[in-house]
Amino acid sequence: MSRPSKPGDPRKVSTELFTLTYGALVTQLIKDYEDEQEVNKQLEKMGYNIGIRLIEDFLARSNTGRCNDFRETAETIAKVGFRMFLNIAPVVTNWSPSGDTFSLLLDPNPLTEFVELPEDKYKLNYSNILCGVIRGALEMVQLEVQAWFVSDQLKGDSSTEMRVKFIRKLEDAVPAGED
Amino acid sequence: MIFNLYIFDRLGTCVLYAEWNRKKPANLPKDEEFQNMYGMLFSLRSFVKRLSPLDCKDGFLNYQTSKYKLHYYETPSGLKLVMNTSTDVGDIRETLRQLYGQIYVEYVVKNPLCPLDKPITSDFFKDKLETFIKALPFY
Amino acid sequence: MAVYSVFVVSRGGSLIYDIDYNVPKTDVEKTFGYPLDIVLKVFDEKLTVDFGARDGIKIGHYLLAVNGRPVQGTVFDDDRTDVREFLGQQQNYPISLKFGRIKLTVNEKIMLASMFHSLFAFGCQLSPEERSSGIQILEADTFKLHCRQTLTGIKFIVLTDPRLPYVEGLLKRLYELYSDYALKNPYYSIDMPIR
Amino acid sequence: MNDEYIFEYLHMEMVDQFCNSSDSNDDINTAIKKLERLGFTVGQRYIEKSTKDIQRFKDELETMKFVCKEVWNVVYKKQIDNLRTNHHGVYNLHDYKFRLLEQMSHSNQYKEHAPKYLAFPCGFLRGALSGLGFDCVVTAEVTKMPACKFLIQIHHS
Repeated sequence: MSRPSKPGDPRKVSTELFTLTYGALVTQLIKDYEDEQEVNKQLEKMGYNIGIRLIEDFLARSNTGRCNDFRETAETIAKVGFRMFLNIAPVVTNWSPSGDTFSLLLDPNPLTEFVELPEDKYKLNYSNILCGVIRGALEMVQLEVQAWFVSDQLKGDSSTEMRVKFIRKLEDAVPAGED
Repeated sequence: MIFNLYIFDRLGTCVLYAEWNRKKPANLPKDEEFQNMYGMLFSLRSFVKRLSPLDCKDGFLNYQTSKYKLHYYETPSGLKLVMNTSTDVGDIRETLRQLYGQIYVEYVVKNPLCPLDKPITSDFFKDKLETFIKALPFY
Repeated sequence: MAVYSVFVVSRGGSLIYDIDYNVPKTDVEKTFGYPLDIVLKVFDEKLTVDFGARDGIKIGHYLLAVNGRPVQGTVFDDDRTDVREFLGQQQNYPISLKFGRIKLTVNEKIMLASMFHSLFAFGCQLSPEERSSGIQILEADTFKLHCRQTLTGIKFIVLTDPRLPYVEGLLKRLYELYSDYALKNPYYSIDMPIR
Repeated sequence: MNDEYIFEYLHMEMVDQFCNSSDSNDDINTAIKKLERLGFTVGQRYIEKSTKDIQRFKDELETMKFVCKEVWNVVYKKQIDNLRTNHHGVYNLHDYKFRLLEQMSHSNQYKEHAPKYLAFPCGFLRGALSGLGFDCVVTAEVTKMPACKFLIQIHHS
């Protein structure tokens, strides 16, 4: 689905800058923490912090109201959110029968455009920051979710698939002294 | 005429308070006033939701007394903007939305030195807010 | 341009009179397969939609009926058996569920009246201007509330379509009616429900 | 959707990760060095990708102009406002409204935080120039936010 772009396309170049920076960051974290699980955790945490800001930007720019249901949420993330910030529109698929879990197929995945994963790094979820972004962003719209990668083309899988599972709806804080 | 503005985050912290033509001095310490205001908003929303004969989308919008009008706008992320004006001011939800998009998002969300869950300390934000408010036709 | 309801609240915040007029319908009925992709939770001792909103069924809607059998709280109205248990069994599917908002019960109205009574006071207390009244008009996207408090502290509240302007005339007329019928009635004692 | 901000969000979080992360024992100077090195790597790679169609620059000054216009424009969505040189390998790039500081302050508030947000850009600039064949040292100075001066000293061998 990647759109052909001329070499000077500012959007494309700007995504490239993001991709390169992200790559350098992952490399640095691997150096710092030496443990891939820990790197995954750090990336997720960083993504969460980005997500809670990104969502405000998204809401202000897209002028969307609250989603009516989880399916609409999924479509909005894929078609509007990813498009706005990464210029891709992942496919929403693999809904669980109870409708509380779905998958996003990231093809192409702009984060991994120039990346080859070393063979000894099979535990690393290279794009894990995206899981954190989704969790942080949805938490701000009162949806607690879990997000994780189930497959990754970097590891030789045929697709890069993120699962997103609804956990619960969060309520506004009750004022002090009331119940 | 605009009297004052409160912004609450979704955890009920008053991250911003500003006033312009408020004549009545606060009879309570500020933090107590914020707490009361948040408490009232919470009850108002719950009141409206229960009383509404149809499903609400935005729910509570504003109320008016003999002396002022309280306007309310809540983003899907739970940020709550409350502006008190004189009673002759009409529907200003679009203005509050702009305040959110053009001032809060630009100068708080995009400023890494502004934590989202603490009172806003950025002078730059406050300057921008002041300019925005004073340029409003009903200021 | 409809009037939905009228309430009269006493000085102490208790509901002394109420009547409903044109309350709009919100019911939605839909057939579901197993497993049910709508999550219900108990709220106010009733089953409400917590997750899985779609096709007009919204979060917060109450489960009103299952296969046409009315639901009362968390049990069936006819034989008082548990609704959740019924929904958990695969052999009962496909199943037809009716959701919607429910009319306020008397207890809920009493509670809301006392809630408004305190909101009214807050509106006065949190005023940025001196000598403010309490809430006179409250607008939501689905309705408008008009309130007039008499000098003696009784509140007349009218709920209308949101497009209606302030119904000052109606509020005034209500007060007149109240003075005429209730206060001139020697058997009526102030602050007690009006029959 | 004209003004996408994704790189900026990543950058602010990177600064936070290295400078404020409680589970990292780095002091602030180590963190700044780390960000600078990260910027260097990115700058080097970035310039390699973006100049593959360009022949050669005539001289040092022309290279510098390319950086001030083209590179700055892609990374920071604007050009350098003022370029000065002593013609002996010292360049002063003045950005009156540096994008990574622009939303923070237009006074001296938060000025003490500026170095954290300038480390990556300094490294990036050094990396880009190194990719173009110039070995140099880059430092940054803030007089009043959000204006910022990047000082480049090229080592001529």
